[in-house]
Amino acid sequence: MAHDTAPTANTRLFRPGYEGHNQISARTLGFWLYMLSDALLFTALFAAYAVLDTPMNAAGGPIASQIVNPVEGFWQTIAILGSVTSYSLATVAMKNGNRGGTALGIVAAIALAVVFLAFGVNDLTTLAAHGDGMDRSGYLSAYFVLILTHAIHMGIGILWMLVMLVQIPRYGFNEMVVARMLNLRMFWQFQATVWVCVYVYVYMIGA
Amino acid sequence: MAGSHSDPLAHPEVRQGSAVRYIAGFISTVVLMGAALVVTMRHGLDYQSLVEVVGGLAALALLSQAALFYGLDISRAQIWKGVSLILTVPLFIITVGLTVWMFQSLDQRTMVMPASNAAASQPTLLQ
Amino acid sequence: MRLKSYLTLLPVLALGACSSGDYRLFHPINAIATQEWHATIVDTVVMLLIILPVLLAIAIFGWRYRANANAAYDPDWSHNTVLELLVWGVPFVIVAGLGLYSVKTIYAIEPYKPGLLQKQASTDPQSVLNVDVINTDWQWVFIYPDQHIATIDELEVPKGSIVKMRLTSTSVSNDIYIPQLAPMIAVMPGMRTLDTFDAPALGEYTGFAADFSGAGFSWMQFATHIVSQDDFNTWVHKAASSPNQLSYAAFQKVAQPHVNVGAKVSYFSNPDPQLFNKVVAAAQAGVVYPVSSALTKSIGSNEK
Amino acid sequence: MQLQVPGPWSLLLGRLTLDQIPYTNPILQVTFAVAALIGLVIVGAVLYYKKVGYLWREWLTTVDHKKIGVMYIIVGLVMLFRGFADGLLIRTQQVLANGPHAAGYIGATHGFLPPFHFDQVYSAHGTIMILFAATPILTGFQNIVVPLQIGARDMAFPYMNAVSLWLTTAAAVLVMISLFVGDFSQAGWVGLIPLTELPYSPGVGVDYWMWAIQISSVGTTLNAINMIVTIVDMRAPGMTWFRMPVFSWTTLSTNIIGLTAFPVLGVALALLGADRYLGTHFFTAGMGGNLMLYTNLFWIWGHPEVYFLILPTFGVLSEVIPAFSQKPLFGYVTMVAATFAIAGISWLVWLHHFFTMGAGPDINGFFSVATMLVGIPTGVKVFNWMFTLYRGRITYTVPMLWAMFGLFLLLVGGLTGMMLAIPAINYTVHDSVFVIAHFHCMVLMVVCAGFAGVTYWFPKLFGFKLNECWGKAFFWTFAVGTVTVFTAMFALGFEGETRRLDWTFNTAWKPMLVVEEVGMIIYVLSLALFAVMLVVSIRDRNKQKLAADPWETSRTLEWLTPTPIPFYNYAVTPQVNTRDELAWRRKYGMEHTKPDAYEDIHMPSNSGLPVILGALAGIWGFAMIWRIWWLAAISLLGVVLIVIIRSFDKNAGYHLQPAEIEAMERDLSIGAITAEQPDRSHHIITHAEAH
Repeated sequence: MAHDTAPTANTRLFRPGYEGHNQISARTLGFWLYMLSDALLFTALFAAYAVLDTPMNAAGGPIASQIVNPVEGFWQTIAILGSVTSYSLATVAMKNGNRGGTALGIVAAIALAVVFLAFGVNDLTTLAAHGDGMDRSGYLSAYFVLILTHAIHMGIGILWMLVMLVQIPRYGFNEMVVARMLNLRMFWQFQATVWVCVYVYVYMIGA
Repeated sequence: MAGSHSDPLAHPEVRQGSAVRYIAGFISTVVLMGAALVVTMRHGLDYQSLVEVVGGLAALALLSQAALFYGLDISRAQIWKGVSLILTVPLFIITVGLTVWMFQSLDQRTMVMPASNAAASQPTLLQ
Repeated sequence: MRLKSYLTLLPVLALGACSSGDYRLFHPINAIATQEWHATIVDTVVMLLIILPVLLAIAIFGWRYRANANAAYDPDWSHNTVLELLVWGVPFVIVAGLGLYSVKTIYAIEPYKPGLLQKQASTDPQSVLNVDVINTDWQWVFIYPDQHIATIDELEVPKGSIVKMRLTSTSVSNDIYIPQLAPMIAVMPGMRTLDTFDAPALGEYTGFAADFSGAGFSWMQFATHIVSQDDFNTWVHKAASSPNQLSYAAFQKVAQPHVNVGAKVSYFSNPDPQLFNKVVAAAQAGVVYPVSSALTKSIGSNEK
Repeated sequence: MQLQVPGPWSLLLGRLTLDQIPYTNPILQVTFAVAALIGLVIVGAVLYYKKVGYLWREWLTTVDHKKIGVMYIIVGLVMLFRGFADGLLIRTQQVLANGPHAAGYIGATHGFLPPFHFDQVYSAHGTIMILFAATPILTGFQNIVVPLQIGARDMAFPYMNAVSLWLTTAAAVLVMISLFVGDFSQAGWVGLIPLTELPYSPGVGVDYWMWAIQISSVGTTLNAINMIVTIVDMRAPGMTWFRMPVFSWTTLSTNIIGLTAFPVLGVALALLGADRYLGTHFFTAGMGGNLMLYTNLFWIWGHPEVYFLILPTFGVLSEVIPAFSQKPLFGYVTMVAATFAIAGISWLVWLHHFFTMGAGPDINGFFSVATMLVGIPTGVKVFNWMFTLYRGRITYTVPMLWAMFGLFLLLVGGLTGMMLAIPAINYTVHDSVFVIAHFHCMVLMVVCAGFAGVTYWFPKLFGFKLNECWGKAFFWTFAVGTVTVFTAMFALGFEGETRRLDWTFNTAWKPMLVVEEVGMIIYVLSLALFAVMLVVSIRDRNKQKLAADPWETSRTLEWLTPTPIPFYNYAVTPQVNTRDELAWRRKYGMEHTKPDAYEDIHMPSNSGLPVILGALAGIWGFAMIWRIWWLAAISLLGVVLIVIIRSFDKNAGYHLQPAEIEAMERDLSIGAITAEQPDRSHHIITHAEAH
């Protein structure tokens, strides 16, 4: 025992009334860790995309520069960042205990997210309609799955927001609702972070 | 285990939310991405420089999000998020970096075929 | 305890000694395999320099300080800066040494361009024998592009040559391996790998598939003969007179999933000179050789 | 976009037809009969003793980390037994099917297993042992020990802990179902690509393998989050980072690996799934796929996974060796540093699993040296354990014997691992049984540390020790079996035998194959002794009255709780004053000091939702495997609904009153409560819920 010291009169063996950890902090830390895990998931997808983004892996099908449109991607960037900012502002309203403002921010976030998804879905269906679906080549497989994985995350976020729109009027800002609002804020901001990586790596460097 | 019975809205992570910061996060990311878009659409750079410039702008955008959106700092409420992020970032780099390095070499050695240079396609020992 | 473990080892070791000739890795034939075997010895000896004293110390401490031995007891001793630096330092030195050695040997035996064989290859380029190897489900097809012959499950090379194999597969991945001669290397569809070895001594060696590839995997052996140049010429002549010719169409029949029970050898004359490249290109274009459902059934056996 | 799969498909049952049930296979008939018999006995016993309610209330719906841990270990032991049976089949097939003229039995041309059946057996063996035996057992230990060791009442997220358990269990059940409905993967536990693609594995075997791993890895990821938050957030007052026991440190590092590595496995398998279900071309040889990409992604997870298994067992050794040497662990700080060094380096070495891919000497050189670096911190650990023995007072209890043998296996595994790290040697033994022998030394080191942990912590949980005499008999037969099998296997590696052979063509291998088989028979004997040990120990359970610290030499906080541990762990949260807190309290005669007064404790309520969630995940997996789309849709919807329903659940647990705690502590101290009478604690719960 490197730090062995004899007990004194002041040595305590028990700590009655110890509050332990804070629920909200534990939940946000746990959710943050989940997001790091999710980030590794996207890392693996990016690694796969990097390997499959060669003319050879296009197998005669289109390559990145033929299918991506950085300008359209910029509108998507504005939409998703707008959505993230609206949601974040909703949590500022929550800080002030303003239920109506919170709900308004969430609704705006959902609307902008739908705009973002509409662009993406339109892109993918157009490609598929031209016979360049995800089963066309290794490159297109990587492209579709990367975009779709992000879109599925967005869909889950929208579902989560709808649940919050029910829970806020029902329970008010209790501990659980606040913890969920904070976690959703991280989740939603994370989608913008991933999108920045997708936009730069797929839409710009690929262009 | 009793947990905090205090007002959940008093939690530091609720308090740290700030409209100014979020709007600044929005503007900074849009401006940086806009700059990257302009660089890309001008097509004035070779591939290597494009990767460097656009990648640099993206790194700035990610940093601004870390500070302005996630509000990461070294306060007690945020310290473990920051620590875990710093521990994880090398894994992103290792995973993508080593994979790309490995497959560049592998493609050269196994995929790039001498098929195009006709029948005399036997590799020489000193190739 | 450790003593008892070793006692149980004795019969095993005795058994091993009886049949030591079967320890193929202990009897390398050519320069490549010898280098690999030397690396094994060097690594083992260096590692034992540290592992044996540790084992011994554990045994001594374990015996000396057993509870009822009344040996010195130091209930608080748990830290010693010098020792702790040493326990990092000693493994570091060993790893550094072995790491350097490892990198050096990689270049010596690198299957694409072994440093050990570069001298012979540049002074005597005539001694290089090219062989294209195609792995099918579940046979090995060897094409001798310069001799215009092909074989199934038999690799024959003249003594003194350097054998340069190009490898690919029609269907799934595999590894090729000739224990005393050629290092393992992956064989992959749509890709081309290389494996190089020298053939300094006459003899017959077994080569086989090393990575699982489906129901017929256990039957994927091929005989490897190192013969004199005269015998090799005779053998080439024999194969060249085979009535079977290996066009791409004929090859597609050969490549159908088939368990070659007993590794029966076949010869072909006039293989398509572009056969290897055509196989790679076909795999890249998505050609597959699906396995019949009869070969993926648990019930009953079907390989005969 | 659904891909055409061979064979019939119907809207109602997907690919499932009566032919898919291998009822004509005699081996499976026997297996099914035995499994059905065991199942009937268990169900019958539960019904006969009217334990259905007890089972549901006390176990299936529990959120108590100790019970969850015990259930993890039970799942792991059941799967360990199944995996061992597979291992026995593999060895027996190889010894019977040796040489060109080896006879065939039960319809096989050689040995007694037709190739496709053998291929499933070895694939199942690997998958089960690594993901469904070793992982749950170690997760179980972490669940039981870590909250106790850091002085917490439970995990940070008790409900999510139960979800993790039931997801893992659902996945294990899927693997077991594959025995009797359809077949399992033939393509190895690593999923050899492109063998796992539809043209070469048209059946449902790969799908079973893939979905089972996916579901269990979600459970593992959730558990990793839970563990990390528990350790970061819930340490008792005074437990600074450098007072934390080494097992908790290794749990932290191993779960950091779990958290970050498993998503990569998830992606590898999901992309394979996209190939098989949606017709993409990620890993196909043609159409622009890259099959080595799968191998790459798989091993990015696969190598950290090795340390995910090994690190917690290093933690067990670091608890057991000091406890039975009656000394603190030598070099605590360097031990922690070495743990994190191993975890960090584990991300840099994955290519050594495919040195023979042909990636080039520079890349092979980088990964070779990186792999060797792992040897440095591992060496440090061995030295530290060695110096812990020095000037100790060593008692050779059963846990100590297991720990010492584990140390021996670690040294053998380290020696051979260093060989495999050198490509020049790797080229000769890669994919040979030498590799198998090497990683079995490592995995058996995990198993030995596992048995050390079981015997060490068993009395803490259940209030009685496992029988020492039978425990030693079990240990010695197991150790002798291990040495016999794997010495012979190393020898076979040098003879050039490659792995996964259903027909061992070289007659020269016969002597060693026979030695291996003898070793397997010794293993069977050791398992029988294990069963005897359990039966005898349970029979004699009331003969001993155990104090809080039954070994009397343990050093860490978990031994401060009464034996058996009450469901609330600590009546009053302890204050930690030093590293090895219990040893310190013992030294100054304070280990029996009780708190002056009790106060109410907030406890989470049990919930039936996790087990339903697990069942739905299992059904979803089954539906996806058989392509029963309607069932998959319904069960997925069910999972989403349960998550949402749970978020509306306002049940915030209940409070235990000081008087009840005092009564319970008193009963525990006089031995009135034993592990088999948890009904009393349940009585207190229901009583308390009225408040």
